[in-house]
Amino acid sequence: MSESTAKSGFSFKKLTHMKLFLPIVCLIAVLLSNLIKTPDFFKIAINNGVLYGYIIDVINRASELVILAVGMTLVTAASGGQDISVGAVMAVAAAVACQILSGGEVSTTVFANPYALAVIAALIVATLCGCLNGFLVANLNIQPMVATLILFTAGRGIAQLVTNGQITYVRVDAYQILGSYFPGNPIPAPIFAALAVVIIAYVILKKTTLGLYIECVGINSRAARLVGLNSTKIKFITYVICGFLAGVAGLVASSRIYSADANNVGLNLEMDAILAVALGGNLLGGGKFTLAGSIIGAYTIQALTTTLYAWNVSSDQLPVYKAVVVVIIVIFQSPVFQKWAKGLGKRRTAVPSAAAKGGAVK
Amino acid sequence: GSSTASTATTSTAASAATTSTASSTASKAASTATSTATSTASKDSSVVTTASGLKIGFAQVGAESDWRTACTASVKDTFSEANGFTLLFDDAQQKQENQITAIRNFIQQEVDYIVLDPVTETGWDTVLQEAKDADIPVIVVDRQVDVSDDSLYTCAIGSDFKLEGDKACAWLDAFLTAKGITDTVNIVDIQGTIGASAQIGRTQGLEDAVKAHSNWNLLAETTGEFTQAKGQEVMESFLKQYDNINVVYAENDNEAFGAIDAIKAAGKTVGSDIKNGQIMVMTFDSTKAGLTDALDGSITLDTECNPLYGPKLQEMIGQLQAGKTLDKMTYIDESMFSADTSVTKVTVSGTDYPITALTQSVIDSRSY
Amino acid sequence: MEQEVVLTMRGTDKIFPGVKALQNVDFTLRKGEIHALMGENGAGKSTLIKVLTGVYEADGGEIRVAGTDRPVVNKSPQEAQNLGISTVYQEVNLCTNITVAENLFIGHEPRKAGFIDWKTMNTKAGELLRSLDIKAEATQKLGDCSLAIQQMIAIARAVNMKCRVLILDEPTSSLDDDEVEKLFVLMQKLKGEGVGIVFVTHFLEQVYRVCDRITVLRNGTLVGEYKVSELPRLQLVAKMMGKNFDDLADIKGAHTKGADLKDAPVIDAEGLSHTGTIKPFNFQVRRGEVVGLTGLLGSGRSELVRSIYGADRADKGKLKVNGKEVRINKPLDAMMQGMAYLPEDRKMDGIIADLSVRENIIIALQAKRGMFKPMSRKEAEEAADKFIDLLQIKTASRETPIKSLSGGNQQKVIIARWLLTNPDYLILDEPTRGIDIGTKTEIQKLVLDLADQDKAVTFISSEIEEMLRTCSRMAVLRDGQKVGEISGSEMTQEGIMKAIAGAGKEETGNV
Amino acid sequence: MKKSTRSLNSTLFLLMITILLFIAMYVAGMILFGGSGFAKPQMFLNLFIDNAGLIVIAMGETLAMITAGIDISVGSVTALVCMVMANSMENHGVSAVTAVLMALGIGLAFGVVQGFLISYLDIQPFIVTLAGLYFGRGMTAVVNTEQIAIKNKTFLAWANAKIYMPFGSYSGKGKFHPAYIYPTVVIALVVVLLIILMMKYTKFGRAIYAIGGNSSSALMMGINVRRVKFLTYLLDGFLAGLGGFLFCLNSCSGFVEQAKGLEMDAISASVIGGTLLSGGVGLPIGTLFGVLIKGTIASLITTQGTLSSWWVRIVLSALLMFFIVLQAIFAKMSMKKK
Ligand SMILES: Nc1ncnc2c1ncn2[C@@H]1O[C@H](COP(=O)(O)OP(=O)(O)OP(=O)(O)O)[C@@H](O)[C@H]1O
Ligand SMILES: Nc1ncnc2c1ncn2[C@@H]1O[C@H](COP(=O)(O)OP(=O)(O)OP(=O)(O)O)[C@@H](O)[C@H]1O
Ligand SMILES: [Mg+2]
Ligand SMILES: [Mg+2]
Repeated sequence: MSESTAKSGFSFKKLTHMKLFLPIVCLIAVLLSNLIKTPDFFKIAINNGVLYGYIIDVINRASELVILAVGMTLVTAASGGQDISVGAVMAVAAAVACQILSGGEVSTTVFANPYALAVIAALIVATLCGCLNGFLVANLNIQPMVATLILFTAGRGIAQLVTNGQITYVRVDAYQILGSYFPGNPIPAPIFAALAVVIIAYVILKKTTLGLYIECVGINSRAARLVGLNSTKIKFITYVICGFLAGVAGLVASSRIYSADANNVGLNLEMDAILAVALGGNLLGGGKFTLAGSIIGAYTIQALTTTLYAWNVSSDQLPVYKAVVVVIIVIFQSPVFQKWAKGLGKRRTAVPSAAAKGGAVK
Repeated sequence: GSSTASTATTSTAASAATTSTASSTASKAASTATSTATSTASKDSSVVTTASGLKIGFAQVGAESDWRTACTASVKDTFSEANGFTLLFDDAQQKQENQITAIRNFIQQEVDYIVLDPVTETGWDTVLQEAKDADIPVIVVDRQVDVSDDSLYTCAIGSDFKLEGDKACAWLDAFLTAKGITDTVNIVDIQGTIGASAQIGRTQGLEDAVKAHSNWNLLAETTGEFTQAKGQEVMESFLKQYDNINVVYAENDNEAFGAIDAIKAAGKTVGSDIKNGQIMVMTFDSTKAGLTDALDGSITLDTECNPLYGPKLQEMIGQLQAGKTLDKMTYIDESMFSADTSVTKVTVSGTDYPITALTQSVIDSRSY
Repeated sequence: MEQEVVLTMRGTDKIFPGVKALQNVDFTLRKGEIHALMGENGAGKSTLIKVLTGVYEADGGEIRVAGTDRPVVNKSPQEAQNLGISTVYQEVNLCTNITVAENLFIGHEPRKAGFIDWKTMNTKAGELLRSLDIKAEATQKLGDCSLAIQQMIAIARAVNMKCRVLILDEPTSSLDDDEVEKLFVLMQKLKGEGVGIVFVTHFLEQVYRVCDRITVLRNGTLVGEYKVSELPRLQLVAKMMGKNFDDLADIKGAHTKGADLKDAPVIDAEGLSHTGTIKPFNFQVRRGEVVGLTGLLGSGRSELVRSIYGADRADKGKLKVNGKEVRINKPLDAMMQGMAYLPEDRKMDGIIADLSVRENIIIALQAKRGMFKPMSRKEAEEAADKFIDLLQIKTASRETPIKSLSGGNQQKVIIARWLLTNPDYLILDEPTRGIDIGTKTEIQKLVLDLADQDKAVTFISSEIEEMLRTCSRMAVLRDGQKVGEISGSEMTQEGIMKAIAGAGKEETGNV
Repeated sequence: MKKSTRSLNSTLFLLMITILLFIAMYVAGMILFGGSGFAKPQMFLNLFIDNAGLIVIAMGETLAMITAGIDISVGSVTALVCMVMANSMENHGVSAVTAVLMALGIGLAFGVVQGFLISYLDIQPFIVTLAGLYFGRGMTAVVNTEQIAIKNKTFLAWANAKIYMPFGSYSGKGKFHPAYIYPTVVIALVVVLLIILMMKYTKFGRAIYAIGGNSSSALMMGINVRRVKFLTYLLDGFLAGLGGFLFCLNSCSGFVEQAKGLEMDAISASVIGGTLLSGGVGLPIGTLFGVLIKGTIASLITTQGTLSSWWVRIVLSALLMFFIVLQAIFAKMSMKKK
């Protein structure tokens, strides 16, 4: 038996590798497709002392999405549902930060309050939004999508309430750093923000058992409770994290435009974040997750958008292409399709993998 | 008051001539309304609080921009309780179906007037018919409505977006002439949200002008969805594709901000000196933030789109109460702002439009 | 007399990643026979059945059914049903969100003018339930029934369909003797009607009571097909395990130490209760003691232990652990007091399906340690390997998701999970459900070993014999109430039966 | 056994609670805003008039959700349907009847493709329908980016055909206005009735519940899970097409931004009506009440009429939250009782 253990252990490893393999292939395929129309897509130049090029744009612009995707992955894994309020929470965080910095003025060229205060306050408010979502989902057992629908609609209203319905501008260089460049550093600052979030997330998942707990709760919360896990608390935590990260993303997005545009900061980003999670090979029904997959998914989505811009697709028709590419990617990733493609010789397709999955969940 | 363009105004301090008369005109209109509607208070007093207590339903698009917020504030301030009105305000959150619902609601509440700032131009036949059946006059503001039967609404007041575009292009023409530029001018258009009346009118204005000028070259048109972030993203993409852009025609201020950032990030400069490689940014709306950029020259021309409908509406309702018939369509006055003084007025279809020279005090006196 | 063959499988192969679950297996079923399919956990019994009924696609081999001359390929259970094969799978596979009646009739609901005739359906379901003496109502939601009842309903569903072949994969594992008896009567009746029955079980007595033939599998290969009369029990066991083994040997003799009555009880429950399910009870367990809980199906055995463990928070009464009164609000509190609880419903409460065997083993210990003290990878792997070895868990690797293990092996993983936490007090609710005889004996030994190591154990099993082998004392439950205890000389088959039936002495308070 | 009968009815119990809460809210509205016309019968009928399309769409959504899936493409499908109808009638002179057939065809096409991807390729419903959402919205822009007003005579005649009720109310000026509905309401209510019957009395309907509860069990009980799922999404797509048509009768126009976010309305209406996103639980009648509850909340805010734009959003969500939380608490209580 030990022999078979070793052998199959090896093949299983190969399988887990496969899990990230496909999302990576998809990302590369999307990027390479640019070479047809834009041969210098991968060209990186130094312009004005900073890196300049399409590929830099992709990585830079994907930053908020990456940050959101991290939170969304955890929420999805633990609760089998999604937090659709992240875009709105971004707007709230942006509004709070700008309002504090501008001291209530519509536009300011000097900080009315310390930068740190604004950042902390914004993150606290975003985290509180996460707490509300978490409370509704974990403690009251309200279904995630509907629980977060509340902040999804209210969030932008709250943001407008904070800014009095105005777009508040903070025209201070220091505020723009997070969305542009650290002085003297050629790499766009949002990339560092995303990187920091990813690294911290990895460290937390590595150094604590949060990841395992989340998976347990997401797969079988009844059993998780019986082995001593506090399902409620764990679900709650993931929503808090997600809210916090939405706050971070909101700060980055707001810094890019040095303003709080309550209506547009993070608009429709929740859908992209969910898509990123799925493109990364994660099940939206919860359970096992791979953070790396979601991150790759996020870059894939941004790569796709940038690509379509580079192809001069008009942005109102862009969704058509996006839809087609997404469908192709998910078909490509679908186990049924893979099986069918592999066993073209065999005529039979197997019974739904649902059978093999064994309905132990729920 | 009359409804000709010269007197109908706004509290926009910048429209130099008529500023101080605006509010008194409006209150006069209201008191006219009072005197005709209620037989008791017939003497012409300027005390507005004796107004008839009209109930007005205002179906607003949403609060999707500063501009809209200013518009809402103007209407709300005008039809305030202190001024003797009951205003029922509905925010449709940019959804037409919500607005239809709101109008049905207003009808059941038996309001005296419905003021509709429509989300879209189309789709009002059924519900306006219901309003008509209930004998409630409907005044359409800002955007227009496209209905099979014009009698479904009483009158409309709004911006002429095509004219805005025409004026901006006329300015560009005049500017180029003034600077003696005859070479090819490369223009990119960052459009508004596709399908929005403002986008359609402003794009049309530009496209017509491009056709009329053989040396104007429209490189690309893409929507920036009226937002700063999208404007920036679109401009980034333009800059990578074309290295000869002279003029950015941004269809609102927010897009212009994004475009300016993108231009700066690409290592170019913004300004009116297009001969020497500067990229000129033209835009619309004239919000405070926009004018601030216009003052320092980042934006060269900002064409106004006036949101302050309140006083004008009050005047119109007064006239309707007095039993007058109004023109079906009235356009609101709109100005143009530039810190560059090489052009002082432009002419479109025979009408002259002055360019307001921008100063800090102009900006300070604006309410939005 | 050679009976007519209704079904044959030839050269069946089935390969899962890392496991050859079936290799060249033949199987023949005749009309009107009860055919036992035997083998250790993970031998491939369930897989054979799933291949036959179209849940899995075979990697090789052919299936023939009487009446068709070409080999049949079942692509789905539906097609198998259409061929007259009706199946009760090992894990109860019913839908808990709909009513009992619907579960019984779904797919072939009685209809009037094309529309489902609910009245007829409920009446028919009621009749069916009554005829099988199942204590459930037709209009009740299935999820509200206990596992045993669900099992009976699954059987009822299968037999209610007109079929030529009936397959029962471990139907008796969660039933008590009465229910088993009812099932046998039913099986005999169907046999009389000419139905071929495939019967999987780990209970040898049951095989010898009702079966005509036995097919034995080992490690995914066919050992042989035998007439029951020609294969004595010991030989059967030897064929299954591939070695000689006496499952009847008395293991209790090995048990040396008993409980010291002077010790303070590890667990001392006083008037504990959970409204709606279990009435106030007193219950004590001492070090070195294995206390059994017995009673009829649904008598509240599971509920009693759940209220001790905090799975259902007790709303009245006191609980002392090692003499100290403790408040247990949630399972973690109980775990911190050194308790461990092996739940009865493996699928719903036990396994965490998508996680690996390793993760399933360490999860309880990890939860106990807390979030910030993760076990190192090495530590976890060692722990997993130790128990895979100790309990002979058959798995492709320790990283295999637990859901792809055979039922019995999943159970072993859950046992390993709790042993790893090194508890002082173990609650084992049906720990040997679905476990093969070899391992069952191992587990019984293990329980006694634990007692020898001064641990306290509460043992629940529907198998009285097993209880007798392991328990030193038993509490009797009836209708959610503890009605008495038996020990010493009363600890015989009859003694227990009597106690359950109501002759046991009434609860006197303390024991 | 009494215990179990009660727990079976927990879904019904929750439905009763939902209906009672709705009635309570409506009555509260009548008391608060009776003077503003809230008590008029027409105000109540407006709930149906305004939401006829949504009701039909939400029915489809409920079906998808009962299979443990979701359909977030319905808003885009509605936009596409409206645009295609408007464009073909106004710019290509297509007759109203043909346009309706095109609308239903579009719905069916979405149903077929999405159903196939979800059931036969096992792709997650959320992703498939998210792609559908993108595709529908993008295609709308491809068809035409302008706002098209429908002026087709037949179509407008349908849209404006009031059906008067035998009751009504007196206006402030003392004039009697009979209450009325539009044909859309009749169609929507017929659809609701048919779906209720289908879910309760057909094999297909019960199979939907079964696969939503546990698809692998359903498979082993001999249900053709894939086919049932496929047909469910097909029907869902069809209902989206039909709902889009009703929506179009209400708005008589086509434009790119139409019906944005309608999917969230459909989903939340289903959930308020007691449908679980995790599948297996849900009643069409509950969804109808979900729509009415959302409509009433919006109506209360419009009637109140003095909130600023942002407060509208906040209060709207707060009321929604209040409702959902109340429901959750009742649900918890009924669980506890068990
Ligand atoms: N879906 C699956 N994926 C991978 N391996 C599987 C799967 N199902 C079963 N196996 C493996 O196939 C082998 C046979 O399993 P099977 O369930 O048929 O055993 P069994 O004889 O029914 O055992 P038990 O008595 O425990 O039920 C086991 O080693 C198991 O791990
Ligand atoms: N999930 C459940 N929901 C509602 N009632 C249940 C549930 N599980 C069990 N019951 C009921 O609770 C009572 C006690 O069940 P319990 O599981 O404790 O019995 P038991 O003695 O352990 O018997 P067994 O485990 O053999 O079914 C029974 O009437 C049973 O029907
Ligand atoms: Mg088995
Ligand atoms: Mg039990």
